Amino acid sequence: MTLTVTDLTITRGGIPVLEALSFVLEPGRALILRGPNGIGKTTLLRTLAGLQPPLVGKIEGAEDQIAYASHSDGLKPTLTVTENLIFWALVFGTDSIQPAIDAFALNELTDRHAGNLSAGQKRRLGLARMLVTGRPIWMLDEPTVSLDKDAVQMFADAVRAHLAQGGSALIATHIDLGLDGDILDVGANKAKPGPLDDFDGGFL
Amino acid sequence: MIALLLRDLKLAFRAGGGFGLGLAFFLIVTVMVPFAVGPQSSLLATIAAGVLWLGALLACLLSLDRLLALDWEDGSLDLLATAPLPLEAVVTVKALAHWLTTGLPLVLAAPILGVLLNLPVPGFFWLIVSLLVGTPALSVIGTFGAALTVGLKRGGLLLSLLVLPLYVPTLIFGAEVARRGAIGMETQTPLLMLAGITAATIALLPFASAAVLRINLR
Amino acid sequence: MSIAAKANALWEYANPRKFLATSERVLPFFWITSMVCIGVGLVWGFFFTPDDYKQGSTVKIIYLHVPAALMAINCWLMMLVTSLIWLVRRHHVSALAARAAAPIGIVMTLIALVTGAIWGQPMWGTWWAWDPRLTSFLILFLFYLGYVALWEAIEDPDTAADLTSVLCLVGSVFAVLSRYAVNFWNQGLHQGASVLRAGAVTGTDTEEKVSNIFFYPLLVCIIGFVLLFVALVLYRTGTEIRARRIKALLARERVGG
Amino acid sequence: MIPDLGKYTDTVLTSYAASILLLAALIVFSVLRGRKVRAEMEKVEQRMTRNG
Repeated sequence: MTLTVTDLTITRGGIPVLEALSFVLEPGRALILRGPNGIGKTTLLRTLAGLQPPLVGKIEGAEDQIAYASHSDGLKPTLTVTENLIFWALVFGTDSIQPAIDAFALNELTDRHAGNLSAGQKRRLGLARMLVTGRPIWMLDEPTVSLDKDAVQMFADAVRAHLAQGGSALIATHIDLGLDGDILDVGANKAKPGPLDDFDGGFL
Repeated sequence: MIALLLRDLKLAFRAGGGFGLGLAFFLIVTVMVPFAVGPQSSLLATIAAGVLWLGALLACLLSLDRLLALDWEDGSLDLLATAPLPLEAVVTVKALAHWLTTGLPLVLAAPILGVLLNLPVPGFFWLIVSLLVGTPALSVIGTFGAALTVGLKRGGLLLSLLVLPLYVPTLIFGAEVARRGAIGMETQTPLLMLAGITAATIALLPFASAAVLRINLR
Repeated sequence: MSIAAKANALWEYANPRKFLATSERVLPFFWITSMVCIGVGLVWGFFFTPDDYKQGSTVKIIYLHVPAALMAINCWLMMLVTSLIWLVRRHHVSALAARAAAPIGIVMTLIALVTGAIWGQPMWGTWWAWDPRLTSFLILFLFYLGYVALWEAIEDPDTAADLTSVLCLVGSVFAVLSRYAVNFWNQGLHQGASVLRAGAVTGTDTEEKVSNIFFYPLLVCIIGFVLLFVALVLYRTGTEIRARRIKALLARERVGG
Repeated sequence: MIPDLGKYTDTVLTSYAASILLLAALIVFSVLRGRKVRAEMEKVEQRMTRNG
């Protein structure tokens, strides 16, 4: 599935943050999202994931293709690692969780309650969820937060395997994952404010 | 959908899930009533049906703010919204889970508490019937309220303020069935109205809840 | 001008700047005429109408009670319409008008309830009876409170507009349901006690029975209340628009525009 | 000046007083808030046009 974004303007709290954003994400490719804090990377990912509508522009090829991982992992502390993964597998209609457990070295932890995991382990579980969804386009928002060096390597390998299978990934991150992906710096797309006395529906 | 239902039930029964809190609240409220109005059995018999309905309603209300807030806080709602499941189904399942863990136990406990309040014998049957028919509406309406206030920090109190007026018709007809049943009057009309309200809310309100939830997730 | 063009011209007022300019121009007219109408109606009713043969001088309360009650309901209807316009056409002014109207509705409901209670005291021997009409107004009052509270609670203005609009729609359905439920409920409580029904004392029954002596000043008062409502809504919507602009400007300042 | 209201004088006068008071309060509060918001908007607008 190719994700095509044309002339996108996105808003946060009703105010445009990024504008005139266009890019294409083809199968097998990774796109690394760069830009200073607060520029709107999270907003962009949420818009692409369909959680909020764009102000202007078109997003094609995203419908029901995206696995989205936000800052929070959506884990239930009173469920075990396996139960958490099985739940998301059932919701997304896939059957096997074993590859995900293997990829993120969760074998030792399967019967632990998610509430008893360390921050890094939780994050690994949250990322393992991406594999379970079976969706081709991964969208990850700062996926390496609280991961140690080995875990980052694990994650990079998982992404590489996903790309090799014809998937694609859009990753907002500041560290170098060693992926041969294109880099998209959204700093240049910062929305320019309109004139102050143009007092219209946006109240600006 | 079944996976979500099972997960919610499992979460409710696990430690810290809050199952039984509503039931305990129902018990406490009912026990407090005679202290407030006096122990005369004739008076208690008159108000028993209404008190039990009100107690069930408040117990339902109590557990509403956890209904979606927990999934909101840990990000599950974001993920569910991007899942293949339509949000309408998600909120319906959430309401169903709420009813199974809160409404149904209340229905089963109500007759026992009816004894404490000296509910007349013919009233027991009608109390159970009215609660059985009425409490699903309470859960569905409550889900709408929970969806409205899900992102708010002080959502709990606001939730009550928003939901209680919406509960008025259900409370009126539900308590009316139980009260009429207790004194041996015909109950068909209010029961039909109650069933109508429940059916209509179950059919229509999930769309409003899902719409509201989508807005809150933006 | 064709109808379609006219409709388009109407939507132009959805532009905040245009709305502000126009409302500023017409507001003095509404303020003055509403004051004149209410003044004339109340003076006419208070000084120049006879007492009712049954209720004595308390009938004079009708000149406040009925217009307030009418506006309490019409205000909610207006909010329903503007909420729908916001949801369908996304005109911000429409959503803000609904927000501006809600407190007016609260005050109107409060006036209807207070005058009703004060009136009820000598007529029914009690301040408050759980009469269907009074109860419905009490429920309406609660709906208004919830609506305003939701507006106040939500930070993001567009989200607040969306959520309150949906609440207004759902609330309207439940308000109507409550009205029927309450009617049913009170009959169930005390059968045949309909002497106490407010309709027998106020409302349409009186107007038909008790001739035009009371009706014309009442009509003037109603017109006055409608004009006052329009004036208040226009004025308060202007305030909401400016408050919204302040918010947008400050947000932009934070982003560093 | 005030017409003879009979035994209901208090009732009628309280209703009128309460209603007019409520209406007046609504109008006064609306106007006060309106003025405040208008002044604040002008202040913010001026500050922002000065700063760019």
